[in-house]
Amino acid sequence: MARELWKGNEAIAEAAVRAGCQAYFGYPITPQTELLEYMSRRMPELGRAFVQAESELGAVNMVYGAACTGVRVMSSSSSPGVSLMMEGISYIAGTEVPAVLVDVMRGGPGLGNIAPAQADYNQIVHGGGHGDYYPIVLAPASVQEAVDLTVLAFDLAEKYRSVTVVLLDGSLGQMMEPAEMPPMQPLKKEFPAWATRGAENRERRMLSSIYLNPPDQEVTNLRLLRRWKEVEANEVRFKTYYLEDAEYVVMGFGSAGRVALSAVRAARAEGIKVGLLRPITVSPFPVQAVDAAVRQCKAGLVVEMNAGQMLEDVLRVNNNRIPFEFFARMGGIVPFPDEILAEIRRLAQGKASLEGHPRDRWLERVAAQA
Amino acid sequence: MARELWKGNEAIAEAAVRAGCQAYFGYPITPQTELLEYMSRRMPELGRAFVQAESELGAVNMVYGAACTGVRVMSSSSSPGVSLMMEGISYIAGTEVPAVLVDVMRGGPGLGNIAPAQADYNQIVHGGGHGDYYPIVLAPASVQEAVDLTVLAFDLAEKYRSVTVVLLDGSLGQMMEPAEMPPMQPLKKEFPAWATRGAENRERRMLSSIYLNPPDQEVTNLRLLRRWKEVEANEVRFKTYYLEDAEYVVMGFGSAGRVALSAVRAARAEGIKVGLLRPITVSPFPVQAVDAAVRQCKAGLVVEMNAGQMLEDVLRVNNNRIPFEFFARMGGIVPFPDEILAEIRRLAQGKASLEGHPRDRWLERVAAQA
Amino acid sequence: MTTTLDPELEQLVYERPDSLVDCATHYCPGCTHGVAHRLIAEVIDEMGIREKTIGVASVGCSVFAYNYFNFDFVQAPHGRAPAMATGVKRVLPDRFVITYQGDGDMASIGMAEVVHAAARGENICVFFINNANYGMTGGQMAPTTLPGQKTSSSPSGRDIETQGYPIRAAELLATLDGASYVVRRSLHDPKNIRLAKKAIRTAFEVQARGLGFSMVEMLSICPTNWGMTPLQSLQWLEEKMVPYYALNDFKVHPAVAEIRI
Amino acid sequence: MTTTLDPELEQLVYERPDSLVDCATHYCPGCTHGVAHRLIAEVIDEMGIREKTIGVASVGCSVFAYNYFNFDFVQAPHGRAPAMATGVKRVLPDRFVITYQGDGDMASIGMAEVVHAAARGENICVFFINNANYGMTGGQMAPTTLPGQKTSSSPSGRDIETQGYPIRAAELLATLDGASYVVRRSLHDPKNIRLAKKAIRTAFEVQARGLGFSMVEMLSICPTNWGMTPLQSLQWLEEKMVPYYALNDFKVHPAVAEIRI
Amino acid sequence: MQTDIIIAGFGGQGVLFAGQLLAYAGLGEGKEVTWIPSYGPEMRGGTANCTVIIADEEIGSPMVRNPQAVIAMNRPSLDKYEPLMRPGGLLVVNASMVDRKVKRTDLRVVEVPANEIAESLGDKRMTNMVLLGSLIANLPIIQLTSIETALKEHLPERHHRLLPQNYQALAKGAELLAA
Amino acid sequence: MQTDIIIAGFGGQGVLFAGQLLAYAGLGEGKEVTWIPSYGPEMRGGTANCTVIIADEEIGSPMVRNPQAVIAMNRPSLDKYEPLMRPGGLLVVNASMVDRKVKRTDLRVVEVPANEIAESLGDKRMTNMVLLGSLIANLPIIQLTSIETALKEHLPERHHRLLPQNYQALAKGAELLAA
Amino acid sequence: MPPKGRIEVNELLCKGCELCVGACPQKVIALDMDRITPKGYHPASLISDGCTGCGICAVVCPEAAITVFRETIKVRANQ
Amino acid sequence: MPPKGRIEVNELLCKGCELCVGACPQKVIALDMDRITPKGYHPASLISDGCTGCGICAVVCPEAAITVFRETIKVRANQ
Ligand SMILES: Cc1ncc(C[n+]2csc(CCOP(=O)(O)OP(=O)(O)O)c2C)c(N)n1
Ligand SMILES: Cc1ncc(C[n+]2csc(CCOP(=O)(O)OP(=O)(O)O)c2C)c(N)n1
Ligand code: SF4
Ligand code: SF4
Ligand code: SF4
Ligand code: SF4
Ligand code: SF4
Ligand code: SF4
Ligand SMILES: [Mg+2]
Ligand SMILES: [Mg+2]
Repeated sequence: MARELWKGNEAIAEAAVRAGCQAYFGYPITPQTELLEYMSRRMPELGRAFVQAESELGAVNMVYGAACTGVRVMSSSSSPGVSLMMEGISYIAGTEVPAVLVDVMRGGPGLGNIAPAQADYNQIVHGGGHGDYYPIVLAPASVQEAVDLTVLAFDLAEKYRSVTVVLLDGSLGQMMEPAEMPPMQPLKKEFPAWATRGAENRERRMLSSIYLNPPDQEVTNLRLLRRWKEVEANEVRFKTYYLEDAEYVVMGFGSAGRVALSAVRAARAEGIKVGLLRPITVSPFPVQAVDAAVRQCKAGLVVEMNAGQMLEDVLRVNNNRIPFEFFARMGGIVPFPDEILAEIRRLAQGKASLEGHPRDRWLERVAAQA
Repeated sequence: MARELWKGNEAIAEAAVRAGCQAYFGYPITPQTELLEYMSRRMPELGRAFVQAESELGAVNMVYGAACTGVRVMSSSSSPGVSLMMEGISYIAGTEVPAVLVDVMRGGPGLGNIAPAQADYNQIVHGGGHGDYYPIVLAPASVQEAVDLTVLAFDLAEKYRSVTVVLLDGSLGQMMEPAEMPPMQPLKKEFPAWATRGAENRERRMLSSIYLNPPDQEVTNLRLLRRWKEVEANEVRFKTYYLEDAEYVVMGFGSAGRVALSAVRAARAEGIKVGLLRPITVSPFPVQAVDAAVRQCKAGLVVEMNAGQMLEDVLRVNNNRIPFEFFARMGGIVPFPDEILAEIRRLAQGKASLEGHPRDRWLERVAAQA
Repeated sequence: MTTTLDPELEQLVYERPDSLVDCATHYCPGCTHGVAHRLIAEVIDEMGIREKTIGVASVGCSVFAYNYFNFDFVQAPHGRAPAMATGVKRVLPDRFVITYQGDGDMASIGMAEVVHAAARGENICVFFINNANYGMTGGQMAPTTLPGQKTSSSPSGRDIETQGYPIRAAELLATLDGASYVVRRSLHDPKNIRLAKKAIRTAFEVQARGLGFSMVEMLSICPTNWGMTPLQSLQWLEEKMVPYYALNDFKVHPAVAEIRI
Repeated sequence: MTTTLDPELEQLVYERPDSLVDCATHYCPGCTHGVAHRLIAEVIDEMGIREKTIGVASVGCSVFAYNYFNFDFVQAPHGRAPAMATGVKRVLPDRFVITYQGDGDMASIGMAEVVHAAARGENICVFFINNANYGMTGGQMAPTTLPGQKTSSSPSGRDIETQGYPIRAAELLATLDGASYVVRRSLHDPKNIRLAKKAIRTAFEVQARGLGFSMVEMLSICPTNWGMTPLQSLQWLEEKMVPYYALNDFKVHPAVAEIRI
Repeated sequence: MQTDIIIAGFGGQGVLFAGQLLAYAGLGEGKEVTWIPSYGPEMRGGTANCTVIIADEEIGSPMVRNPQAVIAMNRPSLDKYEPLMRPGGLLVVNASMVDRKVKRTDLRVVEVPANEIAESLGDKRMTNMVLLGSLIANLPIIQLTSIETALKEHLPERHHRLLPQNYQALAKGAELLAA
Repeated sequence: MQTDIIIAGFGGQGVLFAGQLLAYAGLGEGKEVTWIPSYGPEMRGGTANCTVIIADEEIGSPMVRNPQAVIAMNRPSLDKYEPLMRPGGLLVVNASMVDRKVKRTDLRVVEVPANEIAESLGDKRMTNMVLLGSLIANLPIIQLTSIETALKEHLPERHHRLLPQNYQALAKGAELLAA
Repeated sequence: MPPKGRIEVNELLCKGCELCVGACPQKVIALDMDRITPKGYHPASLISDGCTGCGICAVVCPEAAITVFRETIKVRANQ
Repeated sequence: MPPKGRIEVNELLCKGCELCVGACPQKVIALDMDRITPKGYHPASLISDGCTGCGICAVVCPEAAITVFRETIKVRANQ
């Protein structure tokens, strides 16, 4: 396959098609709508299922139903729509059926706006639905990565009978970049032993998330948790840039990490020994990679397009060993590289601190500027 | 007021009535239903608004509407129902109107069961809805505390124009205990300057959570964050037991904390110098109190009825200074004091460890027992 | 006492259907959820489609329907069974997909999902058990609760001024072009039970022919929460519910009318 | 050119209503959302209830309705305006509470909320703008999109086999006892616009008399997403939509019939 | 000082109400009390039980694994709780519904033919009162009169004519002391 | 090496398509490219702009605050981007729609009467091609032929008869070199 | 002469709800107060001759607990 | 003689949609192609005499941009 120019949203849609997605259910919402629109054309063309649901609630439960048949299935939405899926996601997780969800984040809370943001990190990574469950969350930073991670999302969802989320922000959904599409996979013909497809020549099967007897539920909770340990052991992914000899480390996922790369390059051009760690799986979080960076570096900087959500996960690994600073733009604003460069320079000037919380110090800097 | 025997759910309802709750909107779900049923009788009796909504989505948006008029308003639900409220909660937070929500948690994920659990901690505390917002979360451990915190919830919601959640588990909702009801407050007659009650003799008002222009949204995000800093500064609440001379500290909220109290007493009877820290505001989290306990003690134990959600907040404060262990029952099981006592004994025997993650060590112990 | 028949002449007139699992239900004694289950199972047996049927259970007393039906089942979040059924059916168009939902489930929280499944003409059968309250959670008011009916959340009787009017779901769904077969039946006596079974059969035949959405509403009793014996409950159903909820065919696609069963 | 009239005899025949803020809207040129806004504002002016009215905006092109109406407004999550309006009205029963919703908002994601507000007989007015697509998000299929109509999510035209049939929301809501006034009007020419205004007035009068839920559906154009000029759009509306969406009174409470306006 | 009591039986035997009376009585005497039922699906037609704690200080766990006192109103309840009781604990058995002897020897046991006694007093529904009377007599943390007061205050008005019989049932039970 | 270009104008002026052509052409030459529009409500009838980056290595931020090259198709775009440009950058101004001179003296400026040129070639809609031609000629990171190839591949089939005119427009623009 | 029939009640399933008792046109069913099912109910059973094997009891039984037999030549399938 | 009227178009509001143009029974309105509103539209305006002040243009205008006057003795209120 040659590299072609793809819009993020459409690239994800085509990647899903090629990964063998047999059914798509969604509801329009900016900045994700192109994905649904693409599917509305592409899926029927291939004789696969496409339904524009009555709502995100409808969509997530259509996904749930289709997932129970053992096929590959997906939905996509953006922040407020994803909030409406929380109950369904919790059910899917509790029923242990695989499903892929794409969240193209926008500014919030509430109706907010349709500009790019990363403020659903906690919602997606730490469980916006009720009960203990553990979604796999993949955070691409380029269209090619979005394509690759979409395919991976289907694989991981199946392997771990898990909800897998591709988490990106509106700018990545809207931008165009070259990407190479994966080959077209055939649709599944074999289905797992739990799939409810009609009890032909076999015992009937039931798929549910009810365990009315608490000890049964506890066993399930433990099973989910142990499976998650496996995911943590096997599936961590991240990317590092210029980290070999770095004295300072910048961390950020998705677009924030990508923008930080420009800043890191600019800083290197100034002679600052700084590297970048960009988590690709934000869940499972690359704990060991963060730990290694902390051991190596003198100070760190976390960059996000939210009020410091991944920051907390970084700080938990850091355990106050090295000073970390925080920088964010919120509300639909993508930071420019020069803003991050300024923060890197502060690190290099030894201005990072171990006192108090990095977010509080950032807030003070913001206030001082205003 | 004399102390009377109250069932948790009904006590919360009556406390809300006395706090001047003018409108209640809800939907039945076990183990919360008695709260709604109580309101269905009590509110009309007082000429106040009661609506059994068509769903939790309906309920939360009725709350949203009523909240915009500046009156005191409440809803209640349990885990799956609360998941359905996530979009609405994010809107309420983004619009900065006060509302009180009661979540009587049950076993999950999915439909799970109706037995007591604490597995919605992350959902409620760390933002199950999209976007950066910060609910105040109060976690009672007794019926009296549920009463007092319900009244407080209305006050704090108004003071900070915030969503305030009373977070408890099914056992507290179902148990009876003596409680003293607060006096009956009159309904509000004065309304805040933002309330939309009809533009009589004044400029029109609009309440929304849209900030289509990202910089405006960012200003809003910063305002919410700064207001949250105030909440963190002023509203932290917790309770300590036997902590003065303690060498070991147990931490747990709500019922888990309460059960831990029995275990702590039993351990003291055995001569173990152990104390208990029970967060009452789980959000804002009592960071300083945890920090003080960490400075004082040799080791700690976190007890929850989930897979270790508050644990992460404790660990972030601990920063690996002292060894922490974890103990949990899940899926609707409330731990018995003797189980926790056994864990305290382990601490006292110096078996707490700084290696790896407390949850992983707990999982290993669970596996070893099975 | 034991009656014995001439073993030579003895013939089996009625037997528990294969499509029911051989176990006791958790339903309260007399609850007509059991009757509805049996009828669906009988029809599936008669049509020989047990191995091709996938059920979608809802949240309500019938949440455990999947324990009793002897075919594949999934279990939907409260109200969302028609959406889940859509997901199943779109992937497996040659299977029979049914939902089994209570009145709280379908007519309250799940109103949007059922309306849209009907509007899409989703080729599924919805079996709708109207027992005028929320059975499972202890008898709260449902959208179908009659005016003046006392429930645990309408303790002085449903007040239409503040709590509104009952919803007649069949009439409402019948307004949708995508709905091919929408009828109401009752389970309060043998005759009506037989009519209900016929309607269930018709609904399955509609699906077999790809005619789209069908819904069979069945008036049902909830002795436990109504605070009556099962037999009193049947009478209350007949006297109070039937007059309010007309037993009628509200929508019958022309092609359905030709189905002979 | 400038026509001048004898200043002595010059009379004001029509003027922008007070209940509209004096600012340009963000609507596309020709979009009849603006007409619906104006009519509502005129009625509110005429009834002198601007200071007693609270609007609930929805999510759709009219999300910013609150910028244009000169009275108190709140803004609901997509589809939930009737629930939000319920919250407002229950607390302030003597205020006029209205929702303003598009067809995606009310007839798709918000179906449950509007049905239940109607069933409860919630004393609010719902103004429902049916433009046969999702305007704001770029013209996707709505529940009201006509069979065969091309939209960005039905690129080969709405296929009723897989995408279902349009929903006639007025007919559906009219089945509910709690609904007192449910009508459909159109905004495609002066005559119909006048009839729409009359219906809006009647809806407000229904609320004034405490008669319960009212809904005025208005057929509206979306030139931008339909890919036509405004004038072509009016014609398309008249020729394609009106035959499908009958301009009728679907539910008129007897007490409403007596309202003289 | 803290005393924990589990009352267990079938649904319909008045298990929850008996427990509430204990709690009301304890409250009447100025004690700390908790009452917690097992709730949920088991309730439907199945077993019912509740735990009551009466204490002098703030009560920790409202549930106990090893209770000090148990009223076992039927055989499954005896089977479930006998092994869990604390040594020296008080076990009040409804002998009318239990067809076996208590096995443990480290408990104080009272076997009460409670159904018969209640029926002899005119109403089988007072079985729970008989057993409660016996419990109180053998576990003197609460005055019998406090139970009587609680009964008067919390028995629904329409049953008040049955109060004297209920007092009698309590008294009859109270006559039966542990060996 | 990385070059970043912003193309800005009214919606309907072909801003986004011109940017895409640049990106396609860059891709055709084996470069790394990104194209990102400003999206959202501003698009409705308002301004439109996009950022294109062409580089030799993995591209970091797809947005830039201080672009190296700008095509300003109207006055508001000039007002917005002139002050942000990097010193020495290339500024291509659609002189037909801009009624003022460029103020900065540290930029390479080309003033193109693009509307007039396009109209003279038969179609005002080719304004964007004229400007693009000029950009390419003055910023030799991409071959004009690559743009032509991109145009052939991405102009909708039904407009293919307009290809020669478009090539002409590009060429005309390319004649105008910065001072 | 009316046909002669009999029923068998599965006591693992019967919950003594009396719906069959109320529905039997021959009034030949009642709860057996002397028996208790494993679930704790008094099961339904025939109390006298006269069962016609009409199957109405089975039609109303919510537990599908009843099997119906009839002594006859013409056999109807399940109605 | 038909009544004599005139309209004023608020150019801050008018978007040149031509709905008034299409609706005017006297065909006396058209977009003024020589003028451009601050929002960038050609505004509607009277192009000839003959306006009757009937107000129909105002009835269809989505922007409520039109004020209508009439020279008359009997004044009707807003229709
Ligand atoms: C989201 C959510 N809300 C509420 C509940 C609680 N709940 C369980 S069953 C039920 C009502 C069931 O009533 P109905 O559908 O009428 O069924 P029935 O029990 O009467 O057969 C409710 C409200 C839930 N499980 N999930
Ligand atoms: C929960 C949620 N889902 C989806 C959206 C995206 N969205 C915004 S407006 C809209 C459709 C509006 O269409 P309609 O109600 O018909 O109004 P119109 O714009 O046509 O007037 C959608 C789907 C959203 N904001 N929130
Ligand atoms: S509660 Fe009512 S609906 Fe539920 S099983 Fe019992 S009788 Fe049937
Ligand atoms: S997109 Fe359509 S509905 Fe929205 S303002 Fe434009 S014309 Fe009106
Ligand atoms: S109807 Fe069935 S369950 Fe009820 S008593 Fe008769 S046999 Fe038993
Ligand atoms: S088969 Fe007929 S006659 Fe015989 S018991 Fe049943 S209902 Fe009665
Ligand atoms: S209808 Fe109104 S907005 Fe449209 S052209 Fe006429 S005056 Fe302008
Ligand atoms: S008032 Fe009547 S005649 Fe005059 S311009 Fe308007 S529509 Fe035409
Ligand atoms: Mg029901
Ligand atoms: Mg629309």
